[in-house]
Amino acid sequence: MSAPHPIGGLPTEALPQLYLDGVSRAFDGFKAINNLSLVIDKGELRAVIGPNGAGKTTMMDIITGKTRPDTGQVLWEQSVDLTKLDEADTARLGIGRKFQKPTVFESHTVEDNLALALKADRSPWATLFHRTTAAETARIDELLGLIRLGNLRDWMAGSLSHGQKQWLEIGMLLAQDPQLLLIDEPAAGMTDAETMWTADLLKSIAGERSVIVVEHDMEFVRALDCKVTVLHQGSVLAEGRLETVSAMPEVIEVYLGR
Amino acid sequence: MLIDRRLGIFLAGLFVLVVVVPAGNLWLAGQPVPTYLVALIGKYLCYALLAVALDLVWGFCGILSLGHGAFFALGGYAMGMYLMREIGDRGVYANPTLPDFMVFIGWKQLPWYWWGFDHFWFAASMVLLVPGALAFVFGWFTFRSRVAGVYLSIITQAMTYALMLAFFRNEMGFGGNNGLTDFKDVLGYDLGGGGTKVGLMVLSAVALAAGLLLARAITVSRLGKVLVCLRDAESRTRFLGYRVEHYKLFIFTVSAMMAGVAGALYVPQVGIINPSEFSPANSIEIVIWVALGGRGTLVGAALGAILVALAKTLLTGWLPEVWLFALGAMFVLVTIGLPTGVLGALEGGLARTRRAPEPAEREA
Amino acid sequence: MNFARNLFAAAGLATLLAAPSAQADDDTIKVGILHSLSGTMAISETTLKDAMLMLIAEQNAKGGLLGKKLEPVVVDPASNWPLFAEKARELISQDHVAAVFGCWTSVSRKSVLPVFKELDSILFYPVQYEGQESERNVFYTGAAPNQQAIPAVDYLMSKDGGSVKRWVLEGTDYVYPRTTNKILEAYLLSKGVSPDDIMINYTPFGFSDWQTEVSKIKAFGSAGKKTAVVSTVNGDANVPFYKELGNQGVKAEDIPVVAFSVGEEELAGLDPKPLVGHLAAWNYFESIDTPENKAFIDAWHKFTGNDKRVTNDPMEAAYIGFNMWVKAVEKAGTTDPDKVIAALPGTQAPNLTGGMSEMLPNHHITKPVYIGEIQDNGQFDVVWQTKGLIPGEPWSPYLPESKDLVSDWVKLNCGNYDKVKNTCLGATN
Amino acid sequence: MRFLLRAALVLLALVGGTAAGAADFGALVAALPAGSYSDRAKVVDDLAQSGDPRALAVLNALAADDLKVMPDGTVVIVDDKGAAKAAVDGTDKGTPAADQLDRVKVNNAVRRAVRTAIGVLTLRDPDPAKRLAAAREALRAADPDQIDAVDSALAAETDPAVKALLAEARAAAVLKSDAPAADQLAAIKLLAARGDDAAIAALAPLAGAQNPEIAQAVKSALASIAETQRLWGLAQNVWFGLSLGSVLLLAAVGLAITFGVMGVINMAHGELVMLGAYSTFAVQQVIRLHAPGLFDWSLVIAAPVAFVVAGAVGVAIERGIVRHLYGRPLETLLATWGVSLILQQAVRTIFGPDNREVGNPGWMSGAFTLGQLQITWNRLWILIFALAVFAVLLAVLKRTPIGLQMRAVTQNRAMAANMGIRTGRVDALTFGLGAGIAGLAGVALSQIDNVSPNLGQGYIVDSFMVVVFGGAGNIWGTLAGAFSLGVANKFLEPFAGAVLGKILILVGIILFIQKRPRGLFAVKGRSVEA
Repeated sequence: MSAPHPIGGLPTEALPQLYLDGVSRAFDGFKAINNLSLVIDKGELRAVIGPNGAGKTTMMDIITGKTRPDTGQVLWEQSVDLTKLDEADTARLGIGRKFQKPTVFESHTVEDNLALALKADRSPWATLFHRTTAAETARIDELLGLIRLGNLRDWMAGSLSHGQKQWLEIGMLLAQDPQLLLIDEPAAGMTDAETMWTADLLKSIAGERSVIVVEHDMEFVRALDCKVTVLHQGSVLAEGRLETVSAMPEVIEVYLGR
Repeated sequence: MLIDRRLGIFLAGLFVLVVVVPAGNLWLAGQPVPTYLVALIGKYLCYALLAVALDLVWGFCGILSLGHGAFFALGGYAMGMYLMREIGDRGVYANPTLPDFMVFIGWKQLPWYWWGFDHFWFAASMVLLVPGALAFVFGWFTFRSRVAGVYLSIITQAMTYALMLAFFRNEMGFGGNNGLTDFKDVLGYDLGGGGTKVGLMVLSAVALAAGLLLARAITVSRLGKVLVCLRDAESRTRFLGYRVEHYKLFIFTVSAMMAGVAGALYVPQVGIINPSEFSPANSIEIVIWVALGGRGTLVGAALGAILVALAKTLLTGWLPEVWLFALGAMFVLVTIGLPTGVLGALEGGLARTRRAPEPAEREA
Repeated sequence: MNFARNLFAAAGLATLLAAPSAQADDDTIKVGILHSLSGTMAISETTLKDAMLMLIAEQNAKGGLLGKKLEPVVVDPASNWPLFAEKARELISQDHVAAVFGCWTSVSRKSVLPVFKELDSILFYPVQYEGQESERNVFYTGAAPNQQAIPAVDYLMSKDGGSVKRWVLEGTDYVYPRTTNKILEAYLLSKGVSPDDIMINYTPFGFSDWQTEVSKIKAFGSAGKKTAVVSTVNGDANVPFYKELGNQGVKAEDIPVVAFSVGEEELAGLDPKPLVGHLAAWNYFESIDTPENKAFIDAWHKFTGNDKRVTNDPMEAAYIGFNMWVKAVEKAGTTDPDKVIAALPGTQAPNLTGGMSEMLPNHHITKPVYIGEIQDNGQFDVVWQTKGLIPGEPWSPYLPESKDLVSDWVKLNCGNYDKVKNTCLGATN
Repeated sequence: MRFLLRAALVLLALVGGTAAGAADFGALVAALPAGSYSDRAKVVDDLAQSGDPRALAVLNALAADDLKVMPDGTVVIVDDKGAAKAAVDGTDKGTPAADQLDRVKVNNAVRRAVRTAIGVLTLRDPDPAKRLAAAREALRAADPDQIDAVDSALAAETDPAVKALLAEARAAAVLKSDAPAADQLAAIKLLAARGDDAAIAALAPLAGAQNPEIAQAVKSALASIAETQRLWGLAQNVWFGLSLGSVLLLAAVGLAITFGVMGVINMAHGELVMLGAYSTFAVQQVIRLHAPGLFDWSLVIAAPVAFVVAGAVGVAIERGIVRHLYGRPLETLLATWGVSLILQQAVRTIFGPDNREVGNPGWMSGAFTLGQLQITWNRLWILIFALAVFAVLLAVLKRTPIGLQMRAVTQNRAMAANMGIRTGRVDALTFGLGAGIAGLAGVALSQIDNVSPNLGQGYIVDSFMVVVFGGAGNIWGTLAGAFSLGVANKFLEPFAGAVLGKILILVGIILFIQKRPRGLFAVKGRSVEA
């Protein structure tokens, strides 16, 4: 319906991992996403900020096929039309998502949580007759180390602390071995130390994977030290380094201003 | 592991039953176990298998089916049709092909959907296929369109209610309100004979054991874990790339087949199958067995079924005038007093850490 | 633990249920009462349970039977058909009752039949039914179709009945109405009624919204021919049916409704004023003025401590059946089922309408047939009755499949004997 | 002796009767008790033909079952005080004991004859209402012998409505007579214009008339009537549907609160409805015993009683049981099922297992016609009642502070609690409200259905269907659901039959939920999507 917005600083040589153009979605007349366009490069780390109701969650819903956009196109690696797929498809395609409220499988052990997330055949038959392999165990150990839950592998996930659940969920994301990670407010409810550590973790992930982080916590965003997209009323208000955008009057007006 | 403590104990109990009852009924002097008791136990065991089937979908997958009685009844009808054909020309009208009720409503030849039921193997396969097929078709649409929670429960109820009305209709050719009855024998064995009764009861016990083991095997497999995942956090499971609807469909169909088997074993032991088995109240009672025994524990479900059936048998005989008070009070007290069901209460503290946090919030 | 539970359950069952047989004292004769006291059928069956208790009490007052007291054993099959079979088995093999009085719906009777055959006991069935059945172990003291339906139709076709030309057969969709209507249809056609003057309608159990059905009846009744409705609507659905008839102004003078399952008890739930003149066909009405009936009604009021409690036809059937059983036991000098079954045919017992009913070799009895019109006091006013008593016929001559069948447990020892083939069909017993 | 006397009188009467009304009145009256019902009907006709002024009183007495025979064979009219007066000359016969008197029994045939006779005798009645009734009677009777009487009445008639009806009555009679073809054709025309069941009844027999012209006219007349009736039939179905819908709405709207809004799977809902019905019964009993005059008000009195009774039980259930189960809605199914068993058995023990009579007050009995639409008063009032209840409920939820609190608690319990709302109290009240409304439903249902311990069971499944079909948590959805299911059902019933119709509805619901997994009026937006 509308022409693609000019996007500042897109390195022309890199292939976009994800490409949203003129995407809109309304709920009962309220436009949650309004003519949104966004491009994420392979391996890019991108922070998305914006006030409540700016459409961050809906954007993620659209990318992961949970919500169908009314208009606009969403392309994966310039070929796959994500608007045709549902959550399971996009997940199998290599898009991992972490919810705002950490959701892990509370009645399974930490280990099972990771095991269930591991990249593998997801069909009922496969899972029915599945036997755990040494490779899988090794990968699980590795992840447990990475998210610092090695000593809790047999705990019920339900009994973990909030922060630990955050990490476990990130761990499950990594276990999926996705190309793109969508991460919704990872720092929520973490100590400063944990926050910083999480930021490092994400930066280390970026590079071979693309990462989109939605966050309120400016400290955290600054720590990420990456390109920032400011969403407002369902469309891109500004894009660039945090310093640059946070200097823009309109951004201050809608967001930092308060 | 496949056989945990509670399952082991229960199976042992079943085994004792399988040894003690036939001995006591057929061989021991003075018949300490009366034939009446044999038929009764057999009936209870069928209920138990049905309860296990429901627990599989409700306890582990969060699908509260208020229509499981339908699968039970369909399995029962499939077996009943075989038993009807077994009667042959021994019916009151001595019609070699047509069951009495068809002669009675003036039908001239056997409707196509009765063909083949004179062969046991055919009937036996129908016992699995008919409920399975219904569950598959119903589930295919329902789970794909993401019907969940009470909406799912109520349309399963609508399903069994519609089937009940349909089977009431005499034009359906299933004996209408009277259903199928007056069976003579199964595979040549006289249904009146004590030996046959014992045999059927033992068969029911074996079926229950097999059902429990199968259910247990499913729930401890990774598939079982995925089921718990989608019970507790469905969308998370989707985002991990699991096709939730396929899993639900699988377990729903398996459960329906299990219910069908229970029904098939039930019919020859009670001697009648009729549309009231489809009534929504019956299906609700199944849910109550499971909840009362302990949801999500398989063994608990079986136990619940047996306890309620036992209570009914005793109360209707002891206090025919007021037994409903007792039964009602029992349901109320168990719900409030034993949130983890009878089994949970029995296993005490053990249950609390093992059992899942109540997923009901998410469903409602 | 569960294991313990299990054994307890089994052991518990064994002891609890075997208990009565263990201490079966020999100075009483046990009589089983198998009527639903809860569930959908409790409405009708509870009364019969009370009636049986009264009859047994009276018999004991008279000194019991064979010098022993009668001991009623009441169970509640809870309107659940498989439970009927289970309870029947319990009564016979655990409580060792000498005979069972019970059942109302056809399906409950069908459900217990195999049990009575297998354990060779006696069932007295006190309700009008569709016939097409005659079992060695069952004695049918209610009306067979030829003792209720056919006479009712005859009356309506007569001049006094308004010489009806056009018929609506309205019934609940189950076997009794289906069969009765089949018989009536065949009968009407044989009487030269044209097929398009017959309308047959079925509704589900407990049907409560009769608007469409009743307006259909009115439309059908406005073809310039005298029209009547023959209702085999089942107990529960009758109240809304009659309420709708009353409100839509279907007057008995224009379109009379003759019912086979509406008696004093059902009317007790209704305001009879709009229904005056609608009919019922029974073998007994509370309003029939005979000394026996008066005594029975008084006893009933005294027993229930409620002089509003009405009496009805199935109660009379139970009364006849019980007295026949008593006489047969006295004749046989034992309660041994085989001897009693042999002794019953030919036994006579007074019915409440001044006649003497007899148990026939086909295990049905002779009864008078009365047509009553509803009065504004909720009672029936007899407007027609058969001359003498009609013998019950289980096999209808108007149905092709049963026209050749007869039942005779005395000479032929067969419930379904084919007159043409001269053989006893099937393998009954 | 007495018998002989009677027989003689009968003969006399019958002879006289054939001599159209010339017979001696006394003989006719004396002949009434004798012979078969059809003889009696014949005598009644003759009484009418005799045109004797005293006949009307006798016939009315006969219809009211007040005509009795003294031991000496004299026919007397007994008034409600038991005073007997000779039917012929009104001489006082004192007050004989009831068992001294024989009834002059009537059956339908006699009643019909009496009705017709009274009609003939009241054609010239001063009261236009009576004349209208008489004219309607004449139309129904369509008796050629009445043509003269009707003609004279027509000549004298001033009231247009009565005149029109009389003309049609005459036409109907003419069709039965051997009047010349021209008259008959005119009559056919007149009746075709009337175009209702009565017209069909009069016309149908002539469809096979040997005169082709008449047969043709009748056929086309019948065809045109059929057409008009088909259209009216549609309207009638809509009405039936709305009426059924109103019943469903009443049964379900309480559940829309306890189940839809609070999320309690309240299996005892049906029993709460039943309690309402029994409250109505109890109220009527008291009125019958102590204040019969108030009977027409019984329902108005019963409504609040039923609301309080059911509501109180509801509060008790909530405080005693449901309160312990919030967060475990599925457990409520188990507990409330237990409660429903207990309530059923309790009612069975207290009131007995059989049906209880709940009478229709005068203003809820009978029906009126709107064009050819027949509308029964009780159904109309129930429809109005249902809508009223719904409106009030809506007002309570939307306009009152307690309603606000209810919505607050059901939407976010914790937040509401923080804001100082006593959630426990609100829960109890909400559940009580739902239960009370169920009680009101019971009052209405007692007018059209059994009042028995099973009353509730008949409605529970349908109620859940309605609430879910409409969309749980949205009482507008319940309204829409109830009426759409009702109308759909009534349009299916005529051709599919009651049983199949119901099955189709259920299948329809299942398929519909596939399309809209959250019912007709689903709560949309991100709240649900997330």
